[in-house]
Amino acid sequence: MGYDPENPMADRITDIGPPHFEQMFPPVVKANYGKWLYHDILEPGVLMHKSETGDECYTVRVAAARLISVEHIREICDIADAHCDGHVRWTTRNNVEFMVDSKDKVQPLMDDLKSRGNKFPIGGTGAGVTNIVHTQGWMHCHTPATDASGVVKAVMDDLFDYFGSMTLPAQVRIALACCLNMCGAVHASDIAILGIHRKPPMIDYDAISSLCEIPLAVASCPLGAIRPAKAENSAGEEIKAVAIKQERCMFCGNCYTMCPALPLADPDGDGIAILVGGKVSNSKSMPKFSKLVIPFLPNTPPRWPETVDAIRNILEVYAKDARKYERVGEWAERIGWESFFEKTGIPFTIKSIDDYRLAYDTWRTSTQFKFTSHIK
Amino acid sequence: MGYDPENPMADRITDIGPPHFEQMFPPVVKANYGKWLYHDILEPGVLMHKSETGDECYTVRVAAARLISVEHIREICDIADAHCDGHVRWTTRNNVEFMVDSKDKVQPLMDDLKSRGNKFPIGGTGAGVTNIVHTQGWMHCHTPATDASGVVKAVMDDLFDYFGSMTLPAQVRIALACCLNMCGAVHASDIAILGIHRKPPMIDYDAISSLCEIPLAVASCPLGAIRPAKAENSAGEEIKAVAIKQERCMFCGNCYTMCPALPLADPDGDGIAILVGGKVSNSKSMPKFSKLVIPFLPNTPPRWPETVDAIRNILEVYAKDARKYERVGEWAERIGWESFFEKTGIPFTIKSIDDYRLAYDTWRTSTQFKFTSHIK
Amino acid sequence: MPKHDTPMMDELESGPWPSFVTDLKRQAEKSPQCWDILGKMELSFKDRITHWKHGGIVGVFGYGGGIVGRYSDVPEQYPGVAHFHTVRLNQPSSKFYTTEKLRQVCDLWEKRGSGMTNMHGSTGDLVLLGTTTDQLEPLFYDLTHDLNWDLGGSGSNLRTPACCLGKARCEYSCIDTQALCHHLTMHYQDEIHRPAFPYKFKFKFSGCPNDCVAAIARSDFAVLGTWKDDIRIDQDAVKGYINGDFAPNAGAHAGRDWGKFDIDAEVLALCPTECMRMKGDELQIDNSNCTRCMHCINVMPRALRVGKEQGATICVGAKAPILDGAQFATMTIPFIKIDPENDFEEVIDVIEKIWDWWMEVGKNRERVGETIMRIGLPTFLKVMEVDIAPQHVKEPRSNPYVFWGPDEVEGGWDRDVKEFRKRHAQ
Amino acid sequence: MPKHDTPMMDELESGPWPSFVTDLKRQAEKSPQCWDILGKMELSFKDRITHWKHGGIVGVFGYGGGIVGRYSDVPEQYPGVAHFHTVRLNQPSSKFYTTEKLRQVCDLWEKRGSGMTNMHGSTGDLVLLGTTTDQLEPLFYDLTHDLNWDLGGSGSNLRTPACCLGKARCEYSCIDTQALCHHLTMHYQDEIHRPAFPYKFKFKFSGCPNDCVAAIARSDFAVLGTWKDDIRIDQDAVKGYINGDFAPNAGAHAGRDWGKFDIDAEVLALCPTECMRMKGDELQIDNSNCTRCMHCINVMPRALRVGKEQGATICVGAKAPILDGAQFATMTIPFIKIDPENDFEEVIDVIEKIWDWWMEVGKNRERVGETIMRIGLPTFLKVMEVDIAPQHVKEPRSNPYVFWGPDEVEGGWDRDVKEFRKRHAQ
Ligand code: SRM
Ligand code: SRM
Ligand code: SRM
Ligand code: SRM
Ligand code: SF4
Ligand code: SF4
Ligand code: SF4
Ligand code: SF4
Ligand code: SF4
Ligand code: SF4
Ligand code: SF4
Ligand code: SF4
Repeated sequence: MGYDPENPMADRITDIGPPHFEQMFPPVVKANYGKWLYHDILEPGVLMHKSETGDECYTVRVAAARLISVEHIREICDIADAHCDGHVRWTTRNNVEFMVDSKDKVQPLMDDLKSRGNKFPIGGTGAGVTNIVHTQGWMHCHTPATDASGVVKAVMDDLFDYFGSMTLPAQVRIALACCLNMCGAVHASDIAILGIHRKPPMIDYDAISSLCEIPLAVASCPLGAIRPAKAENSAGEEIKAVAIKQERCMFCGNCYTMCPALPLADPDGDGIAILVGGKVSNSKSMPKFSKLVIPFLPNTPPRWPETVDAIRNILEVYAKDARKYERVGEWAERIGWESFFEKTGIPFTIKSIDDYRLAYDTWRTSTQFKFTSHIK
Repeated sequence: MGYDPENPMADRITDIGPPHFEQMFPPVVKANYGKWLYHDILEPGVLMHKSETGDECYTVRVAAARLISVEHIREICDIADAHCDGHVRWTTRNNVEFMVDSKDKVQPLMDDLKSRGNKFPIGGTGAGVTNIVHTQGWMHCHTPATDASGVVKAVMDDLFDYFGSMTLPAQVRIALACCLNMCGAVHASDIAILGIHRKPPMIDYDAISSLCEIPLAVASCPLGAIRPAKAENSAGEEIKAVAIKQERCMFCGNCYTMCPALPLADPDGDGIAILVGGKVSNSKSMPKFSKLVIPFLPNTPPRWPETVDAIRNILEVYAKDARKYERVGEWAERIGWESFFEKTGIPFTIKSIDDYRLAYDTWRTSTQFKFTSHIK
Repeated sequence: MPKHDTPMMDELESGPWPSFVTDLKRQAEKSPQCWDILGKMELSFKDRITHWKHGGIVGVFGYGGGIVGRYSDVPEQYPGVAHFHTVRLNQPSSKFYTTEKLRQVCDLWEKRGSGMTNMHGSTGDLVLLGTTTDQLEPLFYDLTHDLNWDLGGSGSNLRTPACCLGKARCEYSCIDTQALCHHLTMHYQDEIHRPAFPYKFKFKFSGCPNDCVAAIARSDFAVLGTWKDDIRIDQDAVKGYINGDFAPNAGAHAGRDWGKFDIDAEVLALCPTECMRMKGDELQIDNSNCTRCMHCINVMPRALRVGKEQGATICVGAKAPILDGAQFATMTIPFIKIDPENDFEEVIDVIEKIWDWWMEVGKNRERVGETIMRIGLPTFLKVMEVDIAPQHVKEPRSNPYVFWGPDEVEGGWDRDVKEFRKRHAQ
Repeated sequence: MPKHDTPMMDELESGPWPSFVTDLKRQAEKSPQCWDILGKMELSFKDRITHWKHGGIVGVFGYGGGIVGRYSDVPEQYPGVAHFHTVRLNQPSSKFYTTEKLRQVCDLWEKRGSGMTNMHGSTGDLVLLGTTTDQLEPLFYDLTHDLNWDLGGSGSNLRTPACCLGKARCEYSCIDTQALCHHLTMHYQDEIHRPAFPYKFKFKFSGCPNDCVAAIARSDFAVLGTWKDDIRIDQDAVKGYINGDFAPNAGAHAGRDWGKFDIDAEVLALCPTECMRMKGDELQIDNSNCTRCMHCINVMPRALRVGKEQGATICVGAKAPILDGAQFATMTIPFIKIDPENDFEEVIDVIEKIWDWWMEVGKNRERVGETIMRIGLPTFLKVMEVDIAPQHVKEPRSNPYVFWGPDEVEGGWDRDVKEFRKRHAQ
């Protein structure tokens, strides 16, 4: 009978949580849960996990746009039904994994996937570039300084060969966040694409009284750039509003999050910053934050060529210069950041010098540095 | 004629600065200024510098208490006159250097020095413990939390063998500062002895009005523990004074520096903290700050046994465990601070966890750590 | 709804990477509002700016989260997406699916929404992208009744927990990531659905220090599997790697000729603690100095295995930079047993200690990591009742500004300044 | 003045280290107030507390520094030290002395003060320890007239500059430390003697990155010698070290058997930039990657010499922890020629840029390092008019909070919200 608007509380069900994961496991996974011994990457995108029972689980990993239709999901289901007796999974980076329990099932599965045009490129394993963790951008969010899906498509079209191969010194994890909220958690990525604003918020006097609590708006600014102030709306009425010390603003957007009457977004003001050298894993070195190396690139839809080129350049210099197993950040620290800028040819700007909290720790308090071309 | 109180401005001379350094140079130094090729440490305390002219300068370095009498200086002059044609120097760490221009003059000089009891111990070079940089303590300062000369004498009596030998993995620089002002600049020493207070300031209501500017006293507190407050003095008069939130105080003493009516010093409250692992030179690793490893040791004149033992213990564990050329801080970082505490047996206390500014950078944001006995 | 002229969108159909545009067009055949999605995206590409209004509080009755409201600022031009709310379905732990369940979701979403999804959101939810307010209650009804599936979190509450695939398909996993993740998700349904916190709070669970779900970077409460005893060594397999029988790092570097495997350069020299050595052709590990960084195991999975005495390290307080700068989670519990038998009691105990404190002292919109920054790690560790250890810090403090209590100091703090002056003339 | 009973002081006469107590007793024969010094020290040892009053503003006419006032809080008990002011004599650069000069100082101080000194104070002065107010002017007269010697600094002024011995007796020195130190001391007599700064300001000069005068840790303005070209290598001497003809590190480790010298382990492996290698028995250095840390030169002084193109790196803002925590000096000028010929013009230019800015924006009792912390390194570097380089930081910022000016952004900052709303309905 379904939902009855007349009587919305009728046999309402709540707090039942997600379906139990075990129902979702393929048989080979259920049977060998916790028994895995080792794995091999047979070729890019193809993993074999060996169990102490002797069983083997073959995984074929394929790329997916994170923004996908139910039609596309149905096609994935068709493939899973045909080859993986009805099981499939998504990775923590938005790739899709098809698993089969014997080697001879791998080729047919791959042939099927390849037969479907560019929908299911195989790869994303090992020392390559896997899928980009990203966010909403113009597709769904209200605070973005750039788009997400479009930029990701442009970048991955360009880096496509690195997705299907394992030729880099180590895995390179790229992430995109469309504003400083960093839903993509780009603060710890080998290469991070970050949407940034560069114009202070406008004040919409006609909306502020109805939409914002002035004290919250004032408190929202980490730099105290916002203070309560009287103003006049279009109707000529004096209203309680705010005033903004523009030169104090660093465009974090937190005020807009708290108060819709303070929009910052702007076609020319907004764009992309590139950060590099972050990592999450505890392997070898401890986790590292990404560091800002390119303060601004313009928003140039549909293909953001400046951003695409900047990333390829960093990736290629890294690929040439870094040692086996060396993550981008480990490489930059070994050669020294001055050499990073030298080798990549990225101009070093004052914007890369920290002047926020904890800034002192990034200053160079030593005579140890290299005489790169930066020093005339 | 000299100074005439009747007429103080008579032929007054000012701003003539110090004597010119060149008048002070021994001939061999003047002749070979800027021409030195290399040096050798012939034995502890004895340096030979070779010049491209072929000249050699032999230096015999001897310890001195930094607090010395003019009688003692005269004796040094006698020695310098007898052996070094009237030249001598002090090092940046309060040792005295006698220089001669030929090898055969070295032995007579050393014999002379040795003939004068314990006044002129030879050493302080290379991979040993040299003189302690220190400050005034109870001998002359108004803010000390411990003494200087007495503690230094006690510690160096105990470490004496390390002054006259070169058996350590690297040079070990010990410094003492009698309060948090750190005139001894102990913030970058292999082993630092620091006088600390542990009782919040008292408020002398009878003195505060005459001695202090309340706003300066209030502003002096980095933790905002001091606020203006009315109070009553012994005479029963209401006066402008301050109130102190004692639990906010971390005993830096800055308020006392600014306002004499706020004394902190106390026989039981005051004592010594030990910091380790700092370095100044840019050799190998960049300069490092000393780290607080023992938060408190009592003031126990005349010989401060707890402090003496603590330092010897650290030094001996370091001597056994560190690699050649490894400074104390480089050693601790290589083995990990948890291992430093394990090996030295120094109990790790919550006091060593930073909760001041920039504290976050010292927290461990990784799963990388060793299972020492600290973890039950 | 009509098609719109979308040259820039169309451009994104070219290229080898799967195209969301092509996919949108495909879905549009069944869900015409997708034409408006495309049209409106084209407008944003043209204007280089978002065309969504700020916020929009919508939801289903009795829940404070799980749905993010969205309204278009050009509703007339693209009526199909005038309302475009997202629905966050709490994904099954580690994102395995049966096609049966997935198809149910597809049918439901084609009926009740735009037919577009995010597989998955950054927090881990299965995100249904775009529907209208009137569809929310019916959708929730069908979801709970027909799919018996529930919403995830949004707002100032516990966010949808997530985990790596762990023991399901990884030999490195030291904990039952899914079991832990699912159990806590069920245990805290109320906290997920009804905001009662100062700000959002996130759980993430990784089976080992490789941290494949980025817990230490992206969760307020990060549980990472680890072990306490020795790395298990199969010396024959070590020889196998040396002889080139097995590809190092499981073949992760096979795409390039890095030369013959060199165990000294590739393993021993890269061990951050230098705690490995070769005695002849036998590999020796000084486990007491190992920090379980995983590198050697990653490079030689056939030869090295994580230890047998398994458990987890708990780190607290990761977050994105707004507002004090990004934080990684800080190591708080060095080692804890993760025990499904007793319903993960120990873990729950830790969580509630954190929440009790944070809910009491945390300011509005202050993540727990920021609260710890503001109030201090020492205080937080005391609240957590953990044994203070050097492991909690990278290094001891370098400033001398230590707090002491009157009880810690002989004679306490009460002093009589007049007495003092008798001995010390002013 | 009578002797006092000083059991604890007496205890400090034992032991192998030179005893300041024995020395005090010796001086007491000529300067009886030394008995009171001993007596009063004994009292402090007994009471475990200082017996000096706070502060005391004394000085010589026309000078705002050079003398630190001290008064006893037990004047009756120890009248000899009721007043006990210190006089800071500006030491000759790098502390070489002729016995003639020293004897003059001795005579002067025996006449005008306690006969006790500090050789030297932490800043570098020759400190005369303890005299009475009435002696100050006569002492100053004799000092300037008979010794033609002047006072050093104290208070909120330029403190007495100090330097390492540099080229006088060290093969590593890349600059004329004494000449620079002396010249600036003379050039800035007024700044040394008459406080006009927000707070104290210190100069220190080291001839090379070994920094034997601790400039980078202890001075607001630290000049450290360095070079720009290549390390000079004497390959025969390299072989000499390898063959054991020369002791590594000039014999600094001779006291212990560290085994045969191993150039790989002791030099190459410890090079922080890994920029050295042996080609056969020839040592090669990739100087472009060298950071001039000095290690290899320190270990093999006969084989390696600093480069020929010499100059200095200037670092700014070191200080002790009061109040924001200790700071090392921050690298500001990567390379600057140090040229006695033109009276060090370039250096003076740098100093005055710093002072002009600091005196304008610095708060009362704010060291320049704290001012830079408060206002930001980028602003400071702009003020210094240096080319911004990655060398200024250890690493780029990790937070995204970048300032932009209206001039840097297309269209500037002036926008009309009403226009905006036309395109974006609220
Ligand atoms: C499937 C997935 C977990 C999941 O639950 O979905 C996964 C699976 C594996 N990871 Fe991972 N990792 C996955 C995300 C991650 C992440 C998270 C992220 O990138 O956002 C990380 C942290 C990244 C970082 O450090 O910034 C991650 C850091 C690692 C590492 C450490 C690499 C390093 O050197 O730092 C290893 C070890 C290795 O690669 O040898 C690893 C190893 C593995 C192994 C080999 C584990 C195993 O034995 O099966 C798995 C296959 C590796 C491969 O793909 O080549 N996995 N792995 C995730 C696949 C994402 C994708 O589609 O590409
Ligand atoms: C005489 C003096 C300079 C002066 O103008 O007075 C001096 C003289 C020399 N120093 Fe120094 N240093 C002197 C204080 C310092 C200081 C400052 C301090 O300790 O407060 C430092 C920085 C300490 C630190 O890093 O914390 C210092 C760090 C060095 C280093 C770096 C050592 C390291 O590995 O970090 C070297 C290189 C070496 O020792 O091979 C060095 C090397 C030298 C050489 C070998 C230079 C040379 O070729 O002559 C000189 C003899 C070394 C020796 O004594 O073994 N000197 N040296 C100072 C003697 C102090 C004393 O009486 O003990
Ligand atoms: C949908 C999602 C991005 C995506 O496309 O995947 C998302 C979308 C939004 N995030 Fe987020 N966040 C999402 C994962 C994250 C993550 C990543 C994670 O959870 O691992 C982070 C960084 C980690 C963290 O929590 O710090 C993240 C950090 C933020 C922040 C900054 C919070 C902070 O303390 O720094 C905000 C700002 C806020 O809360 O007001 C925010 C706010 C928002 C809002 C609600 C916008 C706002 O200003 O209120 C976005 C709604 C967009 C929309 O219209 O749908 N989002 N957000 C992710 C949730 C999907 C899911 O449930 O699976
Ligand atoms: C005499 C001397 C200690 C010694 O025994 O050698 C000294 C003694 C005092 N210092 Fe100092 N400082 C002395 C070198 C230092 C140094 C070391 C250096 O200059 O290399 C430092 C650390 C480096 C620095 O400047 O940061 C130092 C950092 C301080 C501070 C903290 C300043 C800061 O910004 O952190 C104070 C507190 C203040 O200025 O009020 C201070 C204050 C003082 C006062 C004036 C006490 C006070 O509260 O006003 C002391 C007077 C003691 C007395 O009665 O004689 N003294 N002071 C040193 C000067 C002798 C000389 O001229 O050669
Ligand atoms: S990163 Fe910013 S713009 Fe992008 S989804 Fe998150 S909150 Fe929205
Ligand atoms: S954008 Fe950020 S910095 Fe600028 S006013 Fe708003 S809150 Fe303040
Ligand atoms: S460290 Fe403190 S007590 Fe010691 S001399 Fe300096 S200011 Fe005085
Ligand atoms: S000692 Fe320091 S912290 Fe305590 S009240 Fe005085 S200024 Fe404040
Ligand atoms: S985190 Fe560890 S256990 Fe989990 S998938 Fe990654 S490697 Fe395997
Ligand atoms: S896990 Fe890491 S630390 Fe431990 S032995 Fe292996 S490489 Fe070394
Ligand atoms: S700093 Fe350099 S030049 Fe000066 S004495 Fe030390 S080693 Fe020699
Ligand atoms: S000076 Fe330092 S960095 Fe340069 S080559 Fe020598 S050891 Fe390496």
